[in-house]
Amino acid sequence: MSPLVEVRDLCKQFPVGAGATVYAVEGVSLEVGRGETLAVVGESGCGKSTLAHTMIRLHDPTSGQVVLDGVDISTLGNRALREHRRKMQIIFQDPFASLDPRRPVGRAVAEPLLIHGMAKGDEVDEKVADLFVKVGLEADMMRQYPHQFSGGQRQRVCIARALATNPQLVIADEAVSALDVSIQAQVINLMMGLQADLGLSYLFISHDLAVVERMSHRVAVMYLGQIVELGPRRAIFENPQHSYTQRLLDAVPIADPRARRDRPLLTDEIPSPVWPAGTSPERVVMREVAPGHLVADEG
Amino acid sequence: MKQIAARIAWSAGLILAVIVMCFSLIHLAPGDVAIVIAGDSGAGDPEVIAEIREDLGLDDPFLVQLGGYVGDVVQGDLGTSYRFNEPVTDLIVTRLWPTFLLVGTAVSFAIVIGVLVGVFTARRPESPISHGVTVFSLTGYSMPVFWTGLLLIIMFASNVQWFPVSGMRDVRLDGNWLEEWVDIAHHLVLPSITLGVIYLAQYSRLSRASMLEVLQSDYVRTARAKGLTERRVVYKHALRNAVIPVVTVAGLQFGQMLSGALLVETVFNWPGLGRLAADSVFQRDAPVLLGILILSSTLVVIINILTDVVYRLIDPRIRVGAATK
Amino acid sequence: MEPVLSVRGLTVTFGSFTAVEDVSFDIHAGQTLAVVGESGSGKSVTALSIMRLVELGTRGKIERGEILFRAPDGEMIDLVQQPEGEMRAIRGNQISMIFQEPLTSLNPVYSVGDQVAEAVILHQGLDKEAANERVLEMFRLVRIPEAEKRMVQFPHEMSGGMRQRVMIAMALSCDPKVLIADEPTTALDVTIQAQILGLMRDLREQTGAAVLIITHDMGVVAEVADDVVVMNRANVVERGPVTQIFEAATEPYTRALLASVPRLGSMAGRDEPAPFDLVEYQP
Amino acid sequence: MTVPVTPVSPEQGDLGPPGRQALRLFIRNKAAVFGLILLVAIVFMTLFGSFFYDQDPSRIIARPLQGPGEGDAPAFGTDYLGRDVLAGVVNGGSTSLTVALVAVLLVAVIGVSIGAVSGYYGGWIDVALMRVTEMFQVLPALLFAMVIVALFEPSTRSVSVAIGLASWPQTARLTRAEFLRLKNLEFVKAARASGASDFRIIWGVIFPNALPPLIVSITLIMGAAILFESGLAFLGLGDPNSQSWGLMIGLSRQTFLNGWWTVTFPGMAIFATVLSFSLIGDGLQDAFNPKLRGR
Repeated sequence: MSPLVEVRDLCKQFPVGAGATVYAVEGVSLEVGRGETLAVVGESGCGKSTLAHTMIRLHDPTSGQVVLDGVDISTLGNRALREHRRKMQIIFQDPFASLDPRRPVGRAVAEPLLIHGMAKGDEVDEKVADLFVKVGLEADMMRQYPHQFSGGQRQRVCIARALATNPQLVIADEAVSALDVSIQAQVINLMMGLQADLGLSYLFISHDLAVVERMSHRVAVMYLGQIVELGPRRAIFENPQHSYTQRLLDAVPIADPRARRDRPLLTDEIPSPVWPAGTSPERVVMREVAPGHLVADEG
Repeated sequence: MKQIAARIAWSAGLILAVIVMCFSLIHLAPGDVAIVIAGDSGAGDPEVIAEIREDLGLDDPFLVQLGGYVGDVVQGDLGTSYRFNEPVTDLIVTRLWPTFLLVGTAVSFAIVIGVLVGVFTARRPESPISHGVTVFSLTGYSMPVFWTGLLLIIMFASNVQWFPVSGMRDVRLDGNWLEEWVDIAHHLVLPSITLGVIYLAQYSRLSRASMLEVLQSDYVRTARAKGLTERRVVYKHALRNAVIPVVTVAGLQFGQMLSGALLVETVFNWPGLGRLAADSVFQRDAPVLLGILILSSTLVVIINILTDVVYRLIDPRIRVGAATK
Repeated sequence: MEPVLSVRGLTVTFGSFTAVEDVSFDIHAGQTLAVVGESGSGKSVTALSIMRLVELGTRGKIERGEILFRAPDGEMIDLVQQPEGEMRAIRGNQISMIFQEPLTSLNPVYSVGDQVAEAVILHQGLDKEAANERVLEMFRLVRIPEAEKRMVQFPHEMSGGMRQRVMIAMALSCDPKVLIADEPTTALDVTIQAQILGLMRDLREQTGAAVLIITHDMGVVAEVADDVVVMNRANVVERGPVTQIFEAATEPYTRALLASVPRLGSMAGRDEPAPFDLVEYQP
Repeated sequence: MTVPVTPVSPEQGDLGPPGRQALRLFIRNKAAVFGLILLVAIVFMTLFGSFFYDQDPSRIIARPLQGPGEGDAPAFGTDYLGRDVLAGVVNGGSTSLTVALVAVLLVAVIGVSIGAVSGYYGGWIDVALMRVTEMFQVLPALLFAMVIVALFEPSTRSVSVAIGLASWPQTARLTRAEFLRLKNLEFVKAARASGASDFRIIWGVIFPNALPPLIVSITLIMGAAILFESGLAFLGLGDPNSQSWGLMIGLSRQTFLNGWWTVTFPGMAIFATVLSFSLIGDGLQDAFNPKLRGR
């Protein structure tokens, strides 16, 4: 069976002052299989969020393709694109900014149903109520306003909104990063349960390797706009090949006081993805070290 | 440097656009300038009218007139006043500095006192003085400036004669330069208070709000965590950040201030640009009006650029060339 | 051993809201105490109360309790009872603090060198030149590369990691007895976090200062703490040595919290993802 | 598994929709309620005042320049021609209020559409629209309005249009700033990702959230428009055929030193009207933004 999403050589550049360019996403290729979670990890400015936003056309790609269920959506016009949008939905990081403060939360969940003409009249409320129950909220909460909810509950509402159109792909853009750990764990469990029930695919964007390790099937490591390592979760966590992946894993504090490591006193910083006029990043070359485990060559 | 140059080039384009717009507005509006100039004496005589039209080139195609005007303006020639039959440039230049004096005094008074009041009340946000400032700021902003002026005249120039009723200098005075200046300053008090009070109201409120916000900032907490005295925290760490919005607003409001000056000059018979403008409107003296519109727009643009420069001096985050990689 | 700082029965209120209730703990020289809790647990208010900054800039009020600090002459003084003038001599000098957001915690309009020098001039009475020497020394201590060049830069010209190093340099510039770090690495990327945590541990060993670290991250706690205080809803839930908290927590809240912490390596050997095995906790 | 609803902060507890919450805060604000009452009183006086004080403001009724209480003078005295100042005050508001209302409608329509399109689409559309806005912004508003009024003959219509044309840039900039801020918020992105059209996002999602600051600003512009109108009338550029507070003061300019009441009372009427809008605007600001109260 073909993968649900295929991203081919996707590039996204933003101009910044004085002719310089941000190479936010540079030649990224990846696939997300059906019912699979692909995690994209990396540090701030590595382009992981831009990748997600470009994939669902919140930005138009500079070049490259995004093939969703056999259709290249990277160049579709607005009208044609709308039809395909229901197959992919997104959950954002900030539970406070992701709901319209002036409308009851039920409206947020109903909106995609109305846009796509998937329900009308009393049906809308029924479907919204079903979705609320599905994400562990009570149906009558739909009449309340976002400020009456805690961060974890809001994120549940956002998940309900994302599920409203029966999507096949849900992109979670740092969706649990802003939550307290106890809430984070509950939301992750919920997402995994929904995946099992509905056969969803997740593109899970995160900077938190410990969370990624728990919930992903495959992992892509991004650095300065490019993927430097991509493979099954176990291969990435148990046998990392790229020096950046190794550094990232070494840096994660482990919640076990007996596993303390001595840290070298480094002072290196994350380089900037801004390139002055006339310069551009060098493309990495990927090499397969094991079935499905790709690593960028290091010069 | 490059940014400033680009900014100046862009501003020149902006002023050109303003010239074209104002010129078109005045020349395409209903009413015949020639009839106005001919005045009561010659208005009935078609020959006189035709002569005037010929003289002023009013029969040329509109674009030719516009082109000619723009060309003249670039060379510093704003045409000739219909009314005074004098070069507009000369007329304006002689009226410029009284307006500068008035606006400059009013704005300095408003900024300095406004910021001091703002800082003082921000440190005691619940005190009666602080609430008083809120009330003052609302009333100050709501008073029509010409009315304030008249009331001040009634109170301080008529009931008690502390200040002169109008004008910029006493024509009877024949003294040395110092006495001249004292005389001008004496005349300046009421008009500049009238104009300044609106802005004092706004700036004290604005700097109070800005100060309150800055006092909640993380870097003020850091300054306190260092063990600095409150005085140093407020005047060294908070103040410089708090005046940034005040400077921005003051710069942006310069155009408004010219409008206010127009009314104040009318009330106090202050021999500035504003009164020239008001008189020219009634006399339909189009060249003078156009000249004043162009000049005041240019002044606004220049003040905006200067504000930018000051802003950059206060805040290194936008200093030119500061963002070295 | 006598503690450097001993908090006893601290209660802090904001109007009718009690942010910190009856909190007690001790901090010893050369040791790191972590106060851990989720948002709203009162951990940051506790830190600000020790500096007596909770009454300055926020509307908090220390209702009850003592904050005993061992002054350089060996006497224990209660910080709660100190007049503001005395507190100013202690703040940034004997007890100093670093914060979560190094960008907003530095004044944008002054150079970082001047901001560090300010504390040195104030507390050590150095002149401008000597203060700059001291700043340079501190910048090198916190391993800021090209220290001379960095001194004249403004905060926005530096990276997050460098800014936090500046904050640490500022905090340590007067050789404090206690360093309070309020979520010092939360705003930083994980590789930079590792550098800063390593630096802090190194500096603690060099200076012998006591460190109070406030964090929500159990991973950070496990990395740096000797002792742990777990807070929830304004109260201390559990306290003890770090290994005891992680391996033999007795309170249900602590155990529920630990169960929801993702631990790197916990999935080793498993092919499929797995949900968290959560522990029910009823407050 | 069900999660109980826990309010995020005790202050925000049970307050229902944000609109109702703002209303409640507004009603609790004494100054704002005073402003509202003042405004209602002024509007009432303007609409129905002549029923209660039936005097023709343009008729000469007594000796000129008699102060309040002097001889047979009415309550607010007489002006330089012997007309009743009180009658002028009672009847002078309708021009100011009409002009301000029309001007503000114009400002809202032009300013909001230009600002919304500019902020939402960005790019060259934004650049072009903002350049036009800037052009209007560098012209001193009063002077610009005076020229327009003088060119097209003073009338209620030309004065309203002139004030509207001179005042919209501020609203356009505010709307643009709000749209720029809001369009990158996640709930707007979520609407876009759900397939909502641009029209729906601009007017259905962003605009309602940009409304609070716009309402505040429009209220304050209403006050400014009244000041603007009275300034023009004072200079003699109002509608010559209608009674107006500004005109009364303007006409008394030569004689006010002999009769303080001829300028004081009409001025107070202008002041009270503008003040009522300032108080209401201020109260709305606090009600929409409880965190910033008192700033």
